[in-house]
Amino acid sequence: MSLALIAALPFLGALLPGLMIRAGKNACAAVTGSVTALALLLLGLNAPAVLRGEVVQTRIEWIPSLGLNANFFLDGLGLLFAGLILGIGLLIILYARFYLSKSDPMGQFYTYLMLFQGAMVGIVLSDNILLLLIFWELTSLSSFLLIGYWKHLPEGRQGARMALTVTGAGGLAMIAGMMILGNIVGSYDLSVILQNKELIQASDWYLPALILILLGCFTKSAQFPFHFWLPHAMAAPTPVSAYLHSATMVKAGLFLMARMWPVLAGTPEWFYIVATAGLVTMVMAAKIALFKDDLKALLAFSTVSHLGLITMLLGFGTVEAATVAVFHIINHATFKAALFMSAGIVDHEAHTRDLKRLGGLRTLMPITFTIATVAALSMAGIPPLNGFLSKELMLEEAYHTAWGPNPWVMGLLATIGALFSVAYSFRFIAHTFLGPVRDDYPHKPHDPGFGMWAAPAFLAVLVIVIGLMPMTASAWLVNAAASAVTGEVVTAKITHWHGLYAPALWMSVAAVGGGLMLLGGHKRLMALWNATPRPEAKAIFDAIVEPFAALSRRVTDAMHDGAMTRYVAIATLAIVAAAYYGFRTGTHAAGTRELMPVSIVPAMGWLAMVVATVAIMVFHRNRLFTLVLVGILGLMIAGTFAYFSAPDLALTQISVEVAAVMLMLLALNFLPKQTPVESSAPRRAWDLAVAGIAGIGVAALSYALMTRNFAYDSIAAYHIANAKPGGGGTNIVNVILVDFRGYDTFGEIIVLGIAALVIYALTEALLRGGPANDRLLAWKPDQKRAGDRHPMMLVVATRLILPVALMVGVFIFLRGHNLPGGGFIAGLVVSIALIMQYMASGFAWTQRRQRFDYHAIIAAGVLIAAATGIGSWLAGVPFMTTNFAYITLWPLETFEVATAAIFDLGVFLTVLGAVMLTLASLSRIAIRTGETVNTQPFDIDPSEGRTLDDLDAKGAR
Amino acid sequence: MLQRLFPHPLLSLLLFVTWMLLVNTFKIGSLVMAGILATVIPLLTAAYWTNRPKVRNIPAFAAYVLLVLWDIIIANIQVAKIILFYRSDQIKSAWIPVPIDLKTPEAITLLAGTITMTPGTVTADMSSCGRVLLIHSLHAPDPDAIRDDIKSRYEARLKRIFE
Amino acid sequence: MILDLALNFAFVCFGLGLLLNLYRLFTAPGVPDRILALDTMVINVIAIVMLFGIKLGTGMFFEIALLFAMTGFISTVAFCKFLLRGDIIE
Amino acid sequence: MLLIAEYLIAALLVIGGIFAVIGSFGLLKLRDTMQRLHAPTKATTVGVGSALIASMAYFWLFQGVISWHELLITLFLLLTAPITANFLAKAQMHLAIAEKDLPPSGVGTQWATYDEELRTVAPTLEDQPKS
Amino acid sequence: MELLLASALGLLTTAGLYLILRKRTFPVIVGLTLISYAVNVFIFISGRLVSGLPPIYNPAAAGYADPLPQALVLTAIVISFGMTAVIVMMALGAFIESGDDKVDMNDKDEAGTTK
Amino acid sequence: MMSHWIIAPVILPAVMGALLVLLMRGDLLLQRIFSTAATVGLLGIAIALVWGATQTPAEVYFLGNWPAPFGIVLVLDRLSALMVLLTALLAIAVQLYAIGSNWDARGRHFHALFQFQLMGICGAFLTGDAFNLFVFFEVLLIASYGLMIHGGGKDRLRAGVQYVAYNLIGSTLFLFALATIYGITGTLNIADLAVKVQTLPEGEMALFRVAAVMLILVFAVKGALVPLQFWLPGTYANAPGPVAALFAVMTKIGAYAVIRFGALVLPPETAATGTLIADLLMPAAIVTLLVGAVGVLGASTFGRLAAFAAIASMGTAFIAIAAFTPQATAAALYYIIHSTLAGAALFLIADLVASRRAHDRLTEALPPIAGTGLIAGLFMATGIAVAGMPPLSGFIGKLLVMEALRDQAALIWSVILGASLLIILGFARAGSTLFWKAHASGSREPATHRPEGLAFVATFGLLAGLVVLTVFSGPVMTWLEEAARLAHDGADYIAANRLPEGN
Ligand code: NA
Ligand code: NA
Repeated sequence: MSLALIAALPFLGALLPGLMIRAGKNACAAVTGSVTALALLLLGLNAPAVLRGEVVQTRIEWIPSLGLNANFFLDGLGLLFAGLILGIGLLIILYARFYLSKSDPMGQFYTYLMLFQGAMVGIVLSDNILLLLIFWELTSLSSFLLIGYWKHLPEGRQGARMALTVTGAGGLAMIAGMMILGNIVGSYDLSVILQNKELIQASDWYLPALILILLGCFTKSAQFPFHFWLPHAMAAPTPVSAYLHSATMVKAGLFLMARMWPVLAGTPEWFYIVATAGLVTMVMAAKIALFKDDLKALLAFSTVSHLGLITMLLGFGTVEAATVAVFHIINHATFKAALFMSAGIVDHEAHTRDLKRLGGLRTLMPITFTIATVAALSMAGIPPLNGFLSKELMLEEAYHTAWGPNPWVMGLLATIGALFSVAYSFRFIAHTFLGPVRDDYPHKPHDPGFGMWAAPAFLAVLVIVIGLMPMTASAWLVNAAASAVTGEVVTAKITHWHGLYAPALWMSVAAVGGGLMLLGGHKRLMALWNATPRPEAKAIFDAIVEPFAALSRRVTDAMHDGAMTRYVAIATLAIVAAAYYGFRTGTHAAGTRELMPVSIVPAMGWLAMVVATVAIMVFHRNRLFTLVLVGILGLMIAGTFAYFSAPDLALTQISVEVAAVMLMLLALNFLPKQTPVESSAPRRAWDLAVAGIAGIGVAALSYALMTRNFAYDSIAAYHIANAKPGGGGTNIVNVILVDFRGYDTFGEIIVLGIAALVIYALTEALLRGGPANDRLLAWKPDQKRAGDRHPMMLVVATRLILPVALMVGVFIFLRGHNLPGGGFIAGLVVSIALIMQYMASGFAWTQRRQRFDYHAIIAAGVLIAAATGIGSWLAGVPFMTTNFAYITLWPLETFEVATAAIFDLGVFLTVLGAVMLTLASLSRIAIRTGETVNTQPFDIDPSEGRTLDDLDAKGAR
Repeated sequence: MLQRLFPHPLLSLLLFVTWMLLVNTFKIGSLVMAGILATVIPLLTAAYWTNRPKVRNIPAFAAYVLLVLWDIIIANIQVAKIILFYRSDQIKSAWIPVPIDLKTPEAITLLAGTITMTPGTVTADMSSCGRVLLIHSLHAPDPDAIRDDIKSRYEARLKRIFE
Repeated sequence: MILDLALNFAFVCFGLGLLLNLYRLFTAPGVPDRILALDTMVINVIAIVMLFGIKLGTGMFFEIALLFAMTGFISTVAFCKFLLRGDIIE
Repeated sequence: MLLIAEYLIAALLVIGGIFAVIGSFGLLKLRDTMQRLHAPTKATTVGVGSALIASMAYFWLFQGVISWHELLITLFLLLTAPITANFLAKAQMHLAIAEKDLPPSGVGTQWATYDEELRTVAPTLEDQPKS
Repeated sequence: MELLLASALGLLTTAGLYLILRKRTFPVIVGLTLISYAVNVFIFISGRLVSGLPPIYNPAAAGYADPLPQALVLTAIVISFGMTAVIVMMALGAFIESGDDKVDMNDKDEAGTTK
Repeated sequence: MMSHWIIAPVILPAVMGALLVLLMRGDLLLQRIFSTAATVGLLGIAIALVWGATQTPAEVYFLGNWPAPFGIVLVLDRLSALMVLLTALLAIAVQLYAIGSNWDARGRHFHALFQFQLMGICGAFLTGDAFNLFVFFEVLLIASYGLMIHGGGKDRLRAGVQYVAYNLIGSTLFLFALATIYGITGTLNIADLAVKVQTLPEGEMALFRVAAVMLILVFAVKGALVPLQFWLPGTYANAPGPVAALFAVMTKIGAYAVIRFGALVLPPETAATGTLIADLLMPAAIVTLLVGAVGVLGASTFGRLAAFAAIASMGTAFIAIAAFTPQATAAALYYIIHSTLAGAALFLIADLVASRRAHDRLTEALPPIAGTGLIAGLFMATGIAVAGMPPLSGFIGKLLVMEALRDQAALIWSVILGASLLIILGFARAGSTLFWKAHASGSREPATHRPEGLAFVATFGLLAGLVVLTVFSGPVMTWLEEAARLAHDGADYIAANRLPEGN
């Protein structure tokens, strides 16, 4: 449990700064620091056991099926890293308290910092590689926030993005690598994986896994060729740089290489990839560091170089080298963090980090000078400081390691790297602190308060102490960690003097001498360096990412540009192609069903339909004519239904078709009456081809279907058999609609009701003030209008037809259960009858004579239908269970009473209300265009004395 | 009371008959239903038909209906003859304004409808004052005769029925 | 027998009428002609439907014919109103 | 008896068919739109009417069902044909016939279809109804 | 007869899709209507073609047309009617709002304005 | 003992929708109260149903008391119960947001349409009948049309027309598929279909495969599977924020239906269809993920970014679904839960941003907005979730999917991880423009904006959902694995329908 708590504490701590910041910066820092201190304490409590060689474990089941569990373990390596992370973290918290300016949001800073700290601790304590991955990616995210902390700096934003991209990408690669590893072993638990070296290295997937994992490690640790992001991350506040980019995050890659060392190392692949990358990184970054004028950039590249060094050591794959690597990790953390903090102090005090503008600070900032010098000398590998110790050991290992057939290149390059290291370390001291005091510092520098230099001073002391007494101060830790890395019991022997014949001695001497010479000739070399064209990392990154982003935008926008016509064409072709593929890959037998002979009337109807269909394609630009043709099609299809024994369908088809044409006519009033020619002839031909392919598909499919019998008995047999006895109706279609599949109908009327609501809401939106409303107010009819809006003959005829049609509606409704008809058709018939009334005297006139609440009709319809269904609950039977009875009531004949009829009433009302609400909406739009409302049913009424003659007589005209 | 229950007695009667025609069977239940609907539907639609006309002379109305039915048959034969046997240039179409004395909309509509259904004439329009119908005649060698025929054969009868 | 003959004759006649209407629909000089042709088509279809009822000896087609008549009338008026006024329910 | 009835029905069917063809044929043959208006409004009503009566007679005589409701369709067609013709004529006048080509009404007023100010006759309300 | 129906359905689908591929809302809506006609008939014929046997229960009936597809078509017709009404109104609304009745929109130009 | 509760998720919103129209259409406050109450009720019912589905394998509700396959049935199993619960959870957040942001006041009938939308969605999840699925697709679609154009406006209506037209084509395809299926098998009941397909005569197989392909493509339209995804960006980017958020579950209906039919009726073991569906689905899913990821990187507006993120999430879900193994289906379900909540949160945040700025273009920075810090935090958290970064459920979902598809690791893993990178990049760039660059754009004074407490509560609620999903991944996965096992096994589902012998 305690291990999980150690990992969790920083995350819990991340919540506190935001809350505590109101209590002041000191309180905020104190709380944050004490959380870290607590974690450190807990770690310390576990240390004795670990140092004894035990492995402390905490296992919490999380997602067993995935193998992702919150398992933690603590061994020497974990202890070393966790200690570094928490210890240096504590120092950074202290340092940052004084470093951040008043305007910087400190709560946010500490929150991010603690998130990061938690992620790092999580990485080093994870006993589950999936869990490790979670923490791994979290470091990328939290460092993204930390690097971009100063949002107003473009470098910050870009640096953050670059860091996130590179380390994020590496992290993704590592996910794959880790999952491969887990799949080879059959477990994602590290402690299991670490036991399976042979299995892993024998696997075909070893190399991919290795490469993918190393991608993650190299990107995070800024190893060649992924080193470029790190300097740009220096836009972060210095405490961040010190923490992330020296002590911790960049070491996550190293940690992981060390962690996986027992199972991944020792193969030629490992050696050539890891050692080479490390070596190249070490030399190249050291060289770059020498030419950086920005203090933090110099330190950043030096960090890269030292990481390369450690990587190289791990790459050697020997126990000895690994031990040295561990030792150097400790040393580097101490001197580099101290250096970063020192650089931060310089920046903070002198308001510049530019070496060209610095120099002579030795006397102005003696304390800082002392700390920085100790650390820098250690970095240069000057005895007796700790950096010297590990560097000597490193050179020794390099000397003894052959790169392929070549025995000396490794040693040579390592020496050259050390040489550069000496040069830039001395340059750091010389160009910052030595030389004459200048009078042009941006700000008068002096040593900061104790709070700010305490942390680096502490680290400098560590540098000295380890340097002087390595065995006492660090060997126990090195041993524990190195044993954990290598899986063997390591007993390190760290001494300052290896004898005169130790090659490392001379390599060291050469490095120091050469380094000083380089520094001496720095001015000329710098000129040469500046004259050499170099690829700029950010430029390269931008050159890759920006065009890619731009390309993405172009491709995406070009594909999804709102060209509906293309979308449909693609969809059509895709559907036909996929369906055809499905057909071709299956077995097909031609149908055996007897064909129906062709008779004359259907043939004529077919001809009419074909002609009308072709005509629609040809004449579609004439919109009114198109509607007339649609009317013909509707008629022919209704006829088809009638001919093939579907009277209900014929009734529905014809009434729906009329209602739809009416609706389109109403809309067409406002729309252009012609469709312009907009597609070229080839485009039209292409469209026709696309449509034709689909048409052929439909024809083929329907022919195939019609010419075969059902493969199984259709469930319709049951409907036929049970409609009368079970459903109480002889119109089987209607019984299906209101009973067997009444639930479908319930959904269907709701569709209709919603349609009306949508139309109403849309109308409201259009009529609300805005461009639509303005356009309506300014609307002019595009065709000349005839006089006599409401001719008398129609009005008078409607006075008869409307009542009769209503009666027909009732008739169709009532007989629906037994004969063709039903609520839906009845609703449409009544609607159509009312439309006739509207056509006769106008919608508004009719509505004024008798107002119906169409919303209420729709809602009532839905509720009645629902209530019929719910009513069956009372009887303990499922929703929509119908009941019917035959009632004899003297003197009437026996008649049937069915709950289905009530349901059908709901259908009827919904249909009616929906159609009416739609018409009402359209009418309101028309009225907004300036249409007036008549007060009389028709325009010319000779009986009322309101004729023109009378008006003439009264002189009104 | 009865007036309010049956605002349009004739309409109610018509609807009653219509229902019986619709159900196509003679049952007591149908009669009851017809009665209900013949009562309810006129009530529902009364708002759209306020100034109902009075048919004063029902036998005359019946006679008029029969006359028109007969004329329709004759008209059809005549039109058929024209369509089948006349050359295009032999057909002398004409527009004929027919001044009318009828005042009630129902009567005017009935007259206009009759004109359309009977020999070779179609009611096309009405003057803005409602006093003149515009008739199109398919074949009218003598337009005045047609106008007089309309006035005497139909309008006079309608005047007796409605006014 | 004679009835079948007459029935088939009538079918052919009304069907022929239908096709003539269709022809008129496309050759019509103006929209009113087209609407007229459509209206006539509906009437012919009504007749065909009724004849079909006779042929099958069923009254099942009555409502269809009635509804065709109603909808045919209303669409014709609607099309004309559209031509005359634009808004058919103003 | 049945034979006579059969002949009667057959005759009705034949007459109906002939009238239907004539009506539709008239639609093609006649010269202008106003003339064409005459053909179907009359001929087809008789055509359909015959068919409907034939149907009535058939069911009455052969199935023993007195089927009245065909009458309803016939009446409906008779009632609506004039309205249809009226609207078609008005549409044709509005679109294709100049007012000057028509005889004057003789009472000083325009034909309604051309009278654009007609709607001033029937008072109108300008306000918008609230729903 | 099957061939007649199949060819008519194919043609109806072709015409419908062709109109849907036009660039104005009106033909697109007509096209949608046509393909909905086509699919309604298609559902209907999935019960196979039967003439003169309406699905009205009758002890003397020789058989019945498959009633189930008919019920499905009824539902489909009603639904597509509602859908048609909505898209007609939306097309009208789009026309009134923007002054043209184009179907395609240039997402690049029009995107990004506050809702 | 048949539980009427199974149908409650359909009836409650339907009745409430009607009541809102009938009694409260003039009073927004009443609408808000009752509509929210109904949604809370729905959540309660959904929880009860999940509980019930956990206790018993599958339960069938025989509508109209007609036996299957002759009547329509509702089937409650873990899968359907889960989807209903997900819908209810999302609905509450969206509704609170709509109220808090006043979106519901910008047009008529928002709450009624919202309830009907819920009805349609729940109905689609619960039904055990193929044609009834179509009906409820239409219910949810037509309600979505109304919600999508809620408030009106030029772009929204134009996009709405496209949305409707495209979906009408989809609906037509659905009917073609259903009619073909019925024409071959003579049944519409899904369980019955599953049984009959097993013994389909060889000669019928080709036609049935055509039907199966068409059916799956219908679901692919809903699920925005390439090349049928084109409708989504315009629709989602132009829909009101809360509506787009609600739509997060609409794409999942497509996924759900593919799982339901793919696992039960068309599993790879079936002779008739074999691996046909998987063969078509997998490449399309991979391309979908890539199109979505590239779209996230290339999106020109925040709204479109969110839309392409939705497409990408569907790509991932469909990759898992296309494997048609219980393990992959469980992973897909987990990912579906995650991406529904995360996608919805993203749309809500997009709306929070859009409502505070002149535009939501990602190509130019605007001055800081009110509440930048909070909104940026929400954005970051949601971005992490959507991109599948730790520690939120997206990462776990991604791992689950990858783990389930380890047989095709080389391809699938590269695609999933590569897409993640693109999405991370896209989010980093977008966030930087929206929130960071704002600080460099001169004015340090954030624009003022009316506080929308409820809107933030809703957004936080969705994120909290992600956190809960993450923390309880273990038990959730155990539950989902059983759900997936049952869905693939199908025996319980079929048995619950009590089909007659030898029918
Ligand atoms: Na029942
Ligand atoms: Na229905």
